[in-house]
Amino acid sequence: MIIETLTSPVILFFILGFLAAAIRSDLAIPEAFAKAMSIYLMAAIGLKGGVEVASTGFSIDLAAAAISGILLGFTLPILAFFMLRSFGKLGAIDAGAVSAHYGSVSVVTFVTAIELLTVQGIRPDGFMVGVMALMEMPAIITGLLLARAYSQRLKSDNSLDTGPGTNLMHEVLTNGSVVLLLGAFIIGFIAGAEGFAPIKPLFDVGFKGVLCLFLLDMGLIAARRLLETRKVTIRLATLAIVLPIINGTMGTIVGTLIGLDPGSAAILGVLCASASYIAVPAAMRLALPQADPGIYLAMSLGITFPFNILFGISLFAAIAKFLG
Amino acid sequence: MIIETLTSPVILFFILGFLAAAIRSDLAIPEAFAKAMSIYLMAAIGLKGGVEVASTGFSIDLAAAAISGILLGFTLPILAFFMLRSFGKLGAIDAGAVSAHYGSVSVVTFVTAIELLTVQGIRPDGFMVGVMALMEMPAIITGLLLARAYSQRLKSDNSLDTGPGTNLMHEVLTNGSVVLLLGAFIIGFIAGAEGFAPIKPLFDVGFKGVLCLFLLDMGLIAARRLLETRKVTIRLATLAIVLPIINGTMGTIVGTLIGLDPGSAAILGVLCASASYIAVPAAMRLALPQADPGIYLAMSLGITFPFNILFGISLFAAIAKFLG
Amino acid sequence: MIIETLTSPVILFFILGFLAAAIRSDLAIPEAFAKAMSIYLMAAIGLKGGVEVASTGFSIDLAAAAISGILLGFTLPILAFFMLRSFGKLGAIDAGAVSAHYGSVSVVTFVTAIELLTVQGIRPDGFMVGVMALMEMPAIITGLLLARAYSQRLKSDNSLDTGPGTNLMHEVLTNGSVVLLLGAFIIGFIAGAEGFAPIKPLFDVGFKGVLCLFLLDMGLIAARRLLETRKVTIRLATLAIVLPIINGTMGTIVGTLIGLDPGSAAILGVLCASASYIAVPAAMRLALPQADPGIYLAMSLGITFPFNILFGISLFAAIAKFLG
Amino acid sequence: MVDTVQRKRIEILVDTPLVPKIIGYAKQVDISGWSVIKIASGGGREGRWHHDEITGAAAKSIILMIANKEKAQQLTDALAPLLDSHSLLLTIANVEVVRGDRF
Amino acid sequence: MVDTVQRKRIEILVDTPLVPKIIGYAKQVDISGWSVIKIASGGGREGRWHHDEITGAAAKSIILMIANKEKAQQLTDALAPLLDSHSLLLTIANVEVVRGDRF
Amino acid sequence: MVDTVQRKRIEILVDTPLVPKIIGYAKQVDISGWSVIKIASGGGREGRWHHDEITGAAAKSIILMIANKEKAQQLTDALAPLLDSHSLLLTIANVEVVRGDRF
Ligand SMILES: Nc1ncnc2c1ncn2[C@@H]1O[C@H](COP(=O)(O)O)[C@@H](O)[C@H]1O
Ligand SMILES: Nc1ncnc2c1ncn2[C@@H]1O[C@H](COP(=O)(O)O)[C@@H](O)[C@H]1O
Ligand SMILES: Nc1ncnc2c1ncn2[C@@H]1O[C@H](COP(=O)(O)O)[C@@H](O)[C@H]1O
Ligand code: NA
Ligand code: NA
Ligand code: NA
Repeated sequence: MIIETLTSPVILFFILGFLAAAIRSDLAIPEAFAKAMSIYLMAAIGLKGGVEVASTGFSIDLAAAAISGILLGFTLPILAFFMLRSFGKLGAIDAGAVSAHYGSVSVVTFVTAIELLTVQGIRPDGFMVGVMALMEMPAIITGLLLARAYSQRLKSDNSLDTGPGTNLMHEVLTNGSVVLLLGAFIIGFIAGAEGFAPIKPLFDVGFKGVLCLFLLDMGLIAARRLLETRKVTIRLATLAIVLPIINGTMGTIVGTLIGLDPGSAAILGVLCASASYIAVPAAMRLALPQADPGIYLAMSLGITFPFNILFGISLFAAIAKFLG
Repeated sequence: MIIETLTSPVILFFILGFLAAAIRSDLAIPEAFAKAMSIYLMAAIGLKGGVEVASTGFSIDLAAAAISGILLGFTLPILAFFMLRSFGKLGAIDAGAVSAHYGSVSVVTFVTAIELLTVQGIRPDGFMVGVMALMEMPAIITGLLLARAYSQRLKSDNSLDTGPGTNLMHEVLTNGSVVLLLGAFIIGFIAGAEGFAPIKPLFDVGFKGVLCLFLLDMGLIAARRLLETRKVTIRLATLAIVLPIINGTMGTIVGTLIGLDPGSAAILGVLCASASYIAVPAAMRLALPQADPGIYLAMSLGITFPFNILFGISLFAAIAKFLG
Repeated sequence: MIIETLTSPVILFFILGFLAAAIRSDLAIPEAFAKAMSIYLMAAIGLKGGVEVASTGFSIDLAAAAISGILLGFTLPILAFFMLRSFGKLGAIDAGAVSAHYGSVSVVTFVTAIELLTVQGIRPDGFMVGVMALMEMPAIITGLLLARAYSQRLKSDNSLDTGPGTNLMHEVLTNGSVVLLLGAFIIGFIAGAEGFAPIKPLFDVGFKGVLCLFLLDMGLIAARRLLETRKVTIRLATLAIVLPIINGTMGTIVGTLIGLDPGSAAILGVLCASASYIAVPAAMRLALPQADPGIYLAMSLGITFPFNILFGISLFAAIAKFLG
Repeated sequence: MVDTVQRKRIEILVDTPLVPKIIGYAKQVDISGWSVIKIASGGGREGRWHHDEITGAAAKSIILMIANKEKAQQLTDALAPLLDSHSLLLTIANVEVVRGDRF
Repeated sequence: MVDTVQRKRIEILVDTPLVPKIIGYAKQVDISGWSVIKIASGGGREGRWHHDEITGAAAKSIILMIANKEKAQQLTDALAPLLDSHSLLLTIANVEVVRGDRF
Repeated sequence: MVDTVQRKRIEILVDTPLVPKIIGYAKQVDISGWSVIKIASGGGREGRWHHDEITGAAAKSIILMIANKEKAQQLTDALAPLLDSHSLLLTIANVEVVRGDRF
């Protein structure tokens, strides 16, 4: 599967972006276009997931996957935190921030995985979109609690008091991508296959092509992030590969244990393995401004994201097939 | 029809945007993407209208609708102005500005209505796009003349003199959306069905999906506008619902009287009911800077737009069917 | 063919943009949207070219066209330079800058030509995309060398030393559009027809429609550039039409002589006739800041681009058919 | 060492649709150039607003002009009557301009 | 001739996600308004960055506020503890504001 | 009360393609950081222009730098020969920087 993966246009565009940035080309995707593509992709997967659940109905699998996803979101940062502190030699504040990223999820990794798994013939269940949306936020809470429990500096002042004009819990719960994913999911559910039909062309025809252009941009961003960082040590770089392998394997095993089909178990693994680079960084900037964005962005975006796209997805698919 | 309307994805996306803003989510559509979608939608409806007229030819209906539309544009602000002054308790300047908005049209309301009426089986004539373009501007003139006639303050200085570097009449006649709508209409007319064929896929496949994403943004904007206003009294809010009902009913009746089919009569009603929130606000900022944008934007965008999308269109369709 | 050209929607949108700017309408395409469309168009033609070469294999024609293109890119600026100095009465610096533009290529002119030639039944070979990418840069070098050889002012200081923080050769070779065109070409080649199939819908369905909207923007920009210039004399305006005719005719002849089919020969002519308005202006701003952008942008964008779109393409097609 | 001259940096915060009008006044007093910067969001007594709006009528911009003292004075005199009705915010600061004799 | 008053022009360079927080402090000291300008790119001791990033966490903005001396002082006092932890860059300049009594 | 130091606020208006070049000079004189702001539109002796152009060659930006007096002087000396050929507009103003000892 690795060969198939590495020659699919979606991945080739990611590699093109990565190489373009590596040779310091000035190729750039306008920010508004990138955001437009991500809104399109989230609306599309939300809708499709909702339409699918509307036809299959709610199942015990859905509930099991949702609960497992949330629990994994809350607990995965704990292991990450202690590895980051001991092996990674990070302080409590930075370790808390990084671990929150690894407990949360990356939407683009999810979407790319859906594509690659579908090509492989193990298409995940539609409801996994909802699971992803639920997994975006729990890790933020664990990460903050860990930072606060272990940092002398934060113990003295109140780390969750983010000053006037802001309210972290509110930010977390009303985060734009969560609202859009769940909203589109519910719209798909209400509209059903029939109601979805008239708007389906846009969300069908463009999907894979848009994913290509989006991954082109992600390649550019990931490589630039990696090139410009001065913060990531060899130890941290190692963890940025080891953590997704551990988390992803655990997710895939849990998925298999709770009875998901191989595709859905693999995608649960991918969700656990992926690290957030949109929702969590913004939340951390607000709630843990003392943490260094140079560390968590370089790790999640510069290393873990490319690793998952190029290798992780294939790995968890293989594990899921082996177990399933 | 109300039920059908409220469960169609187009409307559900509007509601999603509205609710997202109401819970103060940070979901946002980049401005450039929103403008791109509105350019796409205008080009698409202009082209389709022109292609349709190319195949049906110019008719007496077209001329009747165009003339009625222009006359309604000039006269509807008069009633609105006096209701805004007496019941709404606005000064002459603000009443003039608001009345100009209600005499003009909203492109998105028009496009949404076309979709909903087509689903209902009463598809309006293609030439109504041209009528809409012609109706954008007349109300601006009436609104300004009313403000000038009744405001002591404006009588002393010359309200239509907008200073060096600007020329209101020129702005009004060369307004971007008018040029794009009429231009695409003419291109569609010249190209005809055959010439349109090669570019049709883009304008066909994406249309309804783009409309969904655009209404998502409109929902966000409408709700934010409503939440942040401090200017709209209960009386003004009432008028923001009563005025579209009156104007829309009058438009539908006129449409029926001049012999339009029910779909076209209903859409003429929708045009009369809808209030501008792009072209007219910009013109008012220039020509009547003393008028308060907080009032006219909150009324047209925050109240009248959602009212028309959710209820108005269905209402005028029902009236048109009843009369036709 | 001129009539067909002038009534095709693609060209009509260009004319609409041109007229809208001429009557000083405020119609505008957001910059990010225009860039998004150009990225889409470049990815699409790169991919399609690569897929085509993957099925036909590399041929002697490809090599001949590539070598001819590069040689033409290096040599065409020489004639242009001396005509600009003698007839155009420009100084060496400005003449060098302008000649670099005319030796390089315009991607949009190329794409529009592909469309028009395909309609005419003489579709150019897929590998011409690669030739275009190779022709973007050579002329920059010739233009700079000419400016340096003939300008007293530049002889005293070192014109190619662009100060700290910049490196012209690097900029030239890693230019974003070159990287994207060649990269997409290679991806198309690797993926082949089968791998391209899943992403084809986006790049097929939207292509001609996007080209329309893009040319609408180009019309606006070209006309505004022409209206706002104060630098273009009658002599320079004449050269902005004569140079593309000479260069395009030479390109078409060379294409025919090296054995290309009429469509490919015509497109080689179009490449020679077209003048850059993205890559070269940016390079000139950096390497020859003393040259006046008002001159080269008005000539290439304001005059040569419209000339080629409206007449040049048809002219070189006619020449190629006559010779072929 | 390069020589500098003292000039005025005029900053006018204005609704975007009114920009051409203000520039019209600036040309009347013969100011040589201007630059416009978009405001992304803001807030004041009238509530907050964001640029991400489909209706450009609520967008705001800053017009920046470098001019000598006399022209700055003429411009403020010309704009004074509009300050309230058009809700402009006009500030003037001293700056050194390097080789800025042309302003 | 129009009369001007002297006020402070406060410019705060800040990570975009922190903008609402800073504005919360500004409201506490009763500053009447603010305007936010996006930074397109920049660089410092931590390396360079561009705005063209999908993750808004690295984006930066300038918050511009006109206020009188007392409020400017109160705001800097309120923000001082955050300067390092939130890596703010806070500058204050003198400006003349035309008819600016309301600030 | 927080202590402030006096620094220079350097503002350079420049064609966007030239931004890296100017920053190269700034690094040579060891200025610690910079921020770039996009200009949306403008006008001068050469006519008006808008940013909405496909050809970025005509786009303009402002580079903003806070630096101490000596570095500001060195930078202006370094840039002086480019002012005309590259048509830069360079202004310098005094600002108070809160805890700005690092500049
Ligand atoms: N006095 C000025 N104040 C502010 N910006 C200016 C000034 N003069 C020129 N500019 C800017 O510099 C650009 C080029 O000016 P010019 O070289 O005079 O055409 C203009 O388009 C403006 O953006
Ligand atoms: N003191 C201030 N400093 C900077 N910008 C301001 C200030 N007051 C108002 N503004 C800007 O002007 C706009 C309108 O202000 P207002 O008329 O007070 O609602 C606000 O949205 C801000 O963008
Ligand atoms: N001296 C300076 N002048 C202007 N902007 C600066 C300066 N130093 C830092 N910045 C801005 O602040 C950001 C972070 O700086 P730093 O924390 O030094 O990496 C940079 O990317 C710049 O946008
Ligand atoms: Na994860
Ligand atoms: Na109306
Ligand atoms: Na050429």
